[in-house]
Amino acid sequence: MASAPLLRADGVSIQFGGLKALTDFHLSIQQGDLQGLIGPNGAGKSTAFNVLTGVYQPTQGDVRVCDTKVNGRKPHQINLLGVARTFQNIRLFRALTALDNVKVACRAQTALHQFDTGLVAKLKNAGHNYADWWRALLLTPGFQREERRLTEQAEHLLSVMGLSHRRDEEARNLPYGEQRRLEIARALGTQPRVLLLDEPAAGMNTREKADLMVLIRKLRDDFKLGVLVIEHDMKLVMGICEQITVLDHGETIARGAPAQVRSDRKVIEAYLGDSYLESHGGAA
Amino acid sequence: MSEAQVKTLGERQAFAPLLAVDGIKVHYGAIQALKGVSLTVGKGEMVALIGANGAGKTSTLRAVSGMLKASAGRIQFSGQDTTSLKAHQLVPRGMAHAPEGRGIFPNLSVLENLELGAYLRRDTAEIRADMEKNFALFPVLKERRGQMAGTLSGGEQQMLAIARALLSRPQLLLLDEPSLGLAPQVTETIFRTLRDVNKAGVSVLLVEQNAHLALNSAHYGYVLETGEVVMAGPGKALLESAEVRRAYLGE
Amino acid sequence: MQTPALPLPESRPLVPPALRGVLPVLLAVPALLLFQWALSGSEFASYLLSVMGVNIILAVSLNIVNGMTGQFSIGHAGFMAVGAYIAGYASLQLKEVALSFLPVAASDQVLFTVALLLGGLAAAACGFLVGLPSLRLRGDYLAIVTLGFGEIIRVVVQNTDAFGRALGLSGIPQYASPSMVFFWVFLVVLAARRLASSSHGRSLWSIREDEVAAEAMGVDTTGYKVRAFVFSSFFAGIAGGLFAHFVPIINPGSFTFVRSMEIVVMVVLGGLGSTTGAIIAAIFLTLLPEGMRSLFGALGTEGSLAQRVDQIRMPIYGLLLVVLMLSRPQGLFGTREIWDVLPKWLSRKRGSQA
Amino acid sequence: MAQLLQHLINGLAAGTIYALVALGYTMVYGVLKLINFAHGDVMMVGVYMGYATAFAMGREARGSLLGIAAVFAVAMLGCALLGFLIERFAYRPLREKPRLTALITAIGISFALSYGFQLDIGFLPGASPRAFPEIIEPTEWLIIGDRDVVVWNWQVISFLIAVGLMVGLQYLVFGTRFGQAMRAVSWDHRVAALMGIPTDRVIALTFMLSSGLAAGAGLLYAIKDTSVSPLMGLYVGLKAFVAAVIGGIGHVPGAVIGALVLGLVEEFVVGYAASSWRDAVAFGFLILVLLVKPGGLFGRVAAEKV
Amino acid sequence: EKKTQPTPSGEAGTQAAQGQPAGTGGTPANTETILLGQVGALTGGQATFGISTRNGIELALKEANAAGGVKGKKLAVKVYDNQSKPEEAAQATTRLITQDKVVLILGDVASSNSLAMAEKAQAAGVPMITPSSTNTTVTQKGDYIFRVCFIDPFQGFVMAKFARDELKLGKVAVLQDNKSAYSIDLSDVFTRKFKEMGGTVATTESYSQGDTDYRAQLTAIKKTQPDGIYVPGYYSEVGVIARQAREVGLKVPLMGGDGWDSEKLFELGGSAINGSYFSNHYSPDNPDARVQKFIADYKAAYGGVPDALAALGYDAARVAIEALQRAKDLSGPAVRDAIAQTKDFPGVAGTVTLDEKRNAVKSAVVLKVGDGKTQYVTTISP
Ligand SMILES: Nc1ncnc2c1ncn2[C@@H]1O[C@H](COP(=O)(O)OP(=O)(O)OP(=O)(O)O)[C@@H](O)[C@H]1O
Ligand SMILES: Nc1ncnc2c1ncn2[C@@H]1O[C@H](COP(=O)(O)OP(=O)(O)OP(=O)(O)O)[C@@H](O)[C@H]1O
Ligand SMILES: [Mg+2]
Ligand SMILES: [Mg+2]
Repeated sequence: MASAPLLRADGVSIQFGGLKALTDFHLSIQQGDLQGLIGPNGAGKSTAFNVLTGVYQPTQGDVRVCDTKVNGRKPHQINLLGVARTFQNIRLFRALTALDNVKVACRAQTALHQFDTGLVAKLKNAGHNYADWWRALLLTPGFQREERRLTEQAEHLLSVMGLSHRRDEEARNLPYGEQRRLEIARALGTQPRVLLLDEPAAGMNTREKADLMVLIRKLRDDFKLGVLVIEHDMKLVMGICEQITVLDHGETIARGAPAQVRSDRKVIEAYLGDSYLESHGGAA
Repeated sequence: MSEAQVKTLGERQAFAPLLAVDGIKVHYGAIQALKGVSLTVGKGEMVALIGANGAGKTSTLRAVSGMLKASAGRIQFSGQDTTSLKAHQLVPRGMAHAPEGRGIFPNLSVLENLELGAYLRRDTAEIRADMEKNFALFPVLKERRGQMAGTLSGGEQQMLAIARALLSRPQLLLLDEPSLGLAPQVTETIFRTLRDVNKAGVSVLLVEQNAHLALNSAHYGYVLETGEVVMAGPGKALLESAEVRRAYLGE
Repeated sequence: MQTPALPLPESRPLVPPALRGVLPVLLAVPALLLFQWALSGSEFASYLLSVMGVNIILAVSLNIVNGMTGQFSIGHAGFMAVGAYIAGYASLQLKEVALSFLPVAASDQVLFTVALLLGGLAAAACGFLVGLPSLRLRGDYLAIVTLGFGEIIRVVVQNTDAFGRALGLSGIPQYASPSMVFFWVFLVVLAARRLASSSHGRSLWSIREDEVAAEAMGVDTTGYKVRAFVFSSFFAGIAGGLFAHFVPIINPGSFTFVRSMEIVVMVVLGGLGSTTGAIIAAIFLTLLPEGMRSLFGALGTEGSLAQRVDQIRMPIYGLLLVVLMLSRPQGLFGTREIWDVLPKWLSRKRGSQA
Repeated sequence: MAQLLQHLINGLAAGTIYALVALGYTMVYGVLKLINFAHGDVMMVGVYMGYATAFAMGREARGSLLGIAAVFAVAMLGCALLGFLIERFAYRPLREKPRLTALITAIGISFALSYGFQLDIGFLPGASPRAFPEIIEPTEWLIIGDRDVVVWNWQVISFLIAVGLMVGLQYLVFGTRFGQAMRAVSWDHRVAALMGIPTDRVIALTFMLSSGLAAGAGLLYAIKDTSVSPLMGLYVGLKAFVAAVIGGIGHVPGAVIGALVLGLVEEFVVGYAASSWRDAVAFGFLILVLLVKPGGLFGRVAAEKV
Repeated sequence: EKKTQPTPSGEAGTQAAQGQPAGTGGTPANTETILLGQVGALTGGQATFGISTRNGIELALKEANAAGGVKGKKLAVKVYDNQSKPEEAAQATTRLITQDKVVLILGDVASSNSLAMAEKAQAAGVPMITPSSTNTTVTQKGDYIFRVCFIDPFQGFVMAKFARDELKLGKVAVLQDNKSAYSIDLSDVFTRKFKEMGGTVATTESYSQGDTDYRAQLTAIKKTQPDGIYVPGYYSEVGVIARQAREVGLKVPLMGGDGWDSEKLFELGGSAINGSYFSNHYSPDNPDARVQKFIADYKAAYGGVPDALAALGYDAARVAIEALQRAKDLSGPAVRDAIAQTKDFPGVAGTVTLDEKRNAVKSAVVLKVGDGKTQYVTTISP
């Protein structure tokens, strides 16, 4: 099944003022991939995520989702094509319950997958959207069914992430680690084919990190995802990723299997530091 | 509500007292975050505070630095009762707090952020020297001097927050998860810096998820669980205790 | 800590799904007729109730934009004006028309409804226009645009001969009975509640909570914001139309920026996002000035202070707003609804009594 | 030509007053992100304070420098105190609460002041407008032709004061420690406190400054247009607020330039188009500016890093 | 059956409030006093007019009560504020009628508000007299609605005639208050009549009530070099307009209507207003003893010379009181009939005779402003 990759970046560059945050970035994610994106602080990892998800527009290069060019698309449109993400600084809907957080995301899938820019298509889409509100207001049986389905789906995701007991708790009242997991549950709600995780283990202690590693793998398998993880915890990255891309100052300085990357001189210099080699060099 | 039994391991190295927190309680509305936390930090001592998410580490720091009002208990800092003082009154007494979430001013430049760290100081020349020292510590910051702090990468922001706290020349530095989101190399740099700073006489109260790193560097450590101190002891001793290893190091 | 209620297994619903949509309306109509009958003969109560009803519609509809979507509109009186003038003008034009196949009263009500809907749609169209800038504008800047829009509407009306310029439109047939007003109150509340508990409502909430995250989760934030504006201004237009049909004369002075602020006050006082809160705040703030009138009425009519009591109402009203806000900064119910909050209050009360 | 010049001068004079009021809005918005709807009404109260002082002084107040100084001093200090009280009791308790709640108390204060001053009980002035005493004797500063173009002394004075204040404020905000503190507080007052900045004091001072400024602006306004009324704050306040937004709210020179632009736009609409559409054009212009520059002419929409 | 509320037709059935124990509601109208109602702008942009009117009414009632009241009962008035908004006016009127059970209502200055009140009063069959709403449509609302002042078209005509015939002006400019129906009406009629009489109107500019800067309009007017400027606004703005007119170098006379009449005009206008003319209901110069007594009493009670609105309030209240005295009982129809028969009533603001359209047929005076007072110039009759 050598079809087009789910998500692909082709020579993507972006600049902020004079600062080249990302230069000639290439990436390709297939179903079942579990890739890592690492690099020093400010290397452009989160920026890469933002370009891939449409938050920023690349100054050069293309982003494709299943061969559809998505440059110029809004984030929600790219999301509908199957790319979901979490944020480096948790961005939950803080006053909504855990369940509602996930339901918001589930909902998006029932909207029209319309991307034609033609006027007719736009009008049709708008018409559909307004009509959809009517269904909600009139509480049509179809709508009720759909809502029930959403609830079930969201509850299922909560239980997958081990959050069922927090169902009706407001997101802001969850402990940090659970907030991180809720964010992932929410991203899964959009039924993605690619999942981008921005430092999912930040702020977790060693034990929680270990649990998270297991979880990420399981998600990839159960939901048949391609996963891209940004993480500074080398144990996690090296432990689960099959391929790792290393960024420094916006440039890709290395790519390959963990063992390969770990021993790459440039990576050690720019990122890992010699002491890493000393303390972790031996341990696989 | 009875004070929890604190399990104490090992002997504490002797330091002159600097900060003494005695049975403080903190509430957020109906939620009680701290149920009577007591701890001390000596002059020149580095103390680590570890605990699971939501244990109340951040709340403890906030209460100490005057960001939050403790509903009960007493806090003493360099011999004075500071329980009811506000945050800005504690800074001139020598406390600096790099808060959780970094608390940088996103729309001020990096340099302006740093200058604010030295807000209460008048010794321009000294400030400049300290600034240079900081820049040597964190070269990125020098590069990005003019950039809006809000557009820095996460790690850069963390460095900025620490540098800024140092610029007030504190006696006691409160740090909330300084390694959060930092590249391994930078984390090491920061901890090295912290040890240097500490050697130079600044006391440090450190909150960390990375228990290994924290306890390794700290003279003494406390373990917090659901708003209560459950264990205390010298850093190395805690690191070796089975409970800590199981609960926080995942072994 | 409350143990979160587990979802009950889907037992056979009390009401078949097909009926759930319309059932409330079926129940409401006889209730309103009863209400109408009970009111007959008390002019003042009818008038006050109508004013109150209009305020409720305004507050509940504004709450959709300001409370649920987290945008900040302070030009609601502008939409109301559009509805009032368009509906009023339409009614004046249709005054002589009668639908021959209907009895006169019924024909009047049908034409009235047509006029109302015209007003509502015109306001909705304006809402669409005002909502569009939300594509680019955030927070306070969007607020200023809505304010500017409201003021522009006022100036347009003031310079249009067909709308009676400064004198206003009078002679609009007084079709809006309290029961009619409350029928619309009922509709807007039902709509707001159903919206809030639907996935669309959740999408609006998500925009209020975090726009970037909402967008990343596939919520078309611009589209939703525009739709919220359209929806909310439609009902503001309806409120205006109703207003025009029981107030003997409408003139531009009734739709100023101060009016818009009064509606914002109701929404914030009720608790941003809380429909029941908005309702209660609207009721309270409508009754407050009349209540003060009654209170001061006890002073009699003698003496110069008694003569001036009506002037003192407004400064007191202002101070009361301050006091209320200080004592309940989250608004009456925060973002919740009365049924979320009341049981807790009651149980706490009972607890403290015991 | 002469006409054009005269309109230009009128427009600038009107804009100058908007500018002074707008500066107050902008400062408070700058530190608290609060649209202080009571600002115009505080200005009105200041004008009445000046009015009362001028009356108490009788003839003394007219034209003499001492008199003018006394009127301004009383009004500005009085208003600073009023501003302090309002901040202390109506805004500070809500500092940690949602932003809109303070807006509501602002509206409440605005109602209380503007309606309160309409009462004719006790010392309160009553609803009808009063003539403001001519504490600055109006004299022609410049006359061109057969009075084709006239520039008055107070126009020049106000303009200079406005520009001076703008420069001063700009210096205050960007050149002083207090300004540094103000800016820090404006981004995050909790963290500002961690820098040792006494946030409550900074905010209170900002309020006092802004209210004192409002009183000064109001007096110039009253001198220019020779009347005082309880509702004057509502109209001027609204326009000044618009001006501040056009310039980019929170931005000091922006407020002044926005105000001058607004003054000119209004003047030219009335002078060359239809006077009855003035307000519509002013607001239309505002909307246009915002659509092109969403943060106003000089404001920046804060960048949010994701 | 009898209802406690007046029936909407107002024709039959409504016996007097007198003697009729009012339902269950516990009505404040006891048998000791006769309660009148007034609705006026006591706050908001037009407050100053509502308050003048209130003072005039209060004075009339005091006098009547001192003279023994009506039918052996004291008179009292309940005053409600309408915040210068019609919906508030309607609400207050309804309250007066149904809660306070007043026998008669005195209306507002602003015509929009009086119209709103008229609608309610007419429907309830409670007579209403508006002291000073000059818009023609007000009394067209029905047979319960009266007024004691002349109407806008007449006033516009008076000034046009005066400007043409007496001042011999050829070209004038108009500056109107766009927020006020009254001002627009006067401006329209003046423009029409002035043109009919052979003059030209160079330009019509407008402002909004509450403005204080009129230099732009005045500069635009100056360009047209008019012989005079018609400013049919309220004194609260006109005084300032006069000053600024002089400031921009316009020296021609200003003209206006009864909205000018207030002592405050002299204060607000200073010397700039001298030499201007306005049409009015009465002249304080009028040597008539009744007028002078009114002025003296008013000064004693409220300080200051009463303005036209106070005079009209006073007249309206006296017309009402006189009608109540004549009325066979206090029911709506009886009082209405009594008011309708008012003839040659000697008011301070001219003699009031109500025509079949329930308008007062009165002549207007033209006053000239000079040095802190007005001078009588001429009287113009319809
Ligand atoms: N909106 C923006 N405006 C200006 N500069 C930006 C913006 N967003 C990011 N940058 C800059 O781009 C660079 C890359 O930032 P990015 O957030 O991608 O780093 P990162 O690799 O995610 O780092 P970290 O691991 O610390 O999160 C940084 O130097 C940052 O300052
Ligand atoms: N602003 C707040 N409002 C309400 N509850 C809060 C607030 N801040 C913290 N809490 C609650 O107080 C408790 C202690 O929180 P705190 O932030 O001190 O924990 P922590 O140990 O720092 O955890 P973390 O590792 O996640 O930072 C938690 O249950 C948390 O949910
Ligand atoms: Mg990042
Ligand atoms: Mg914490």
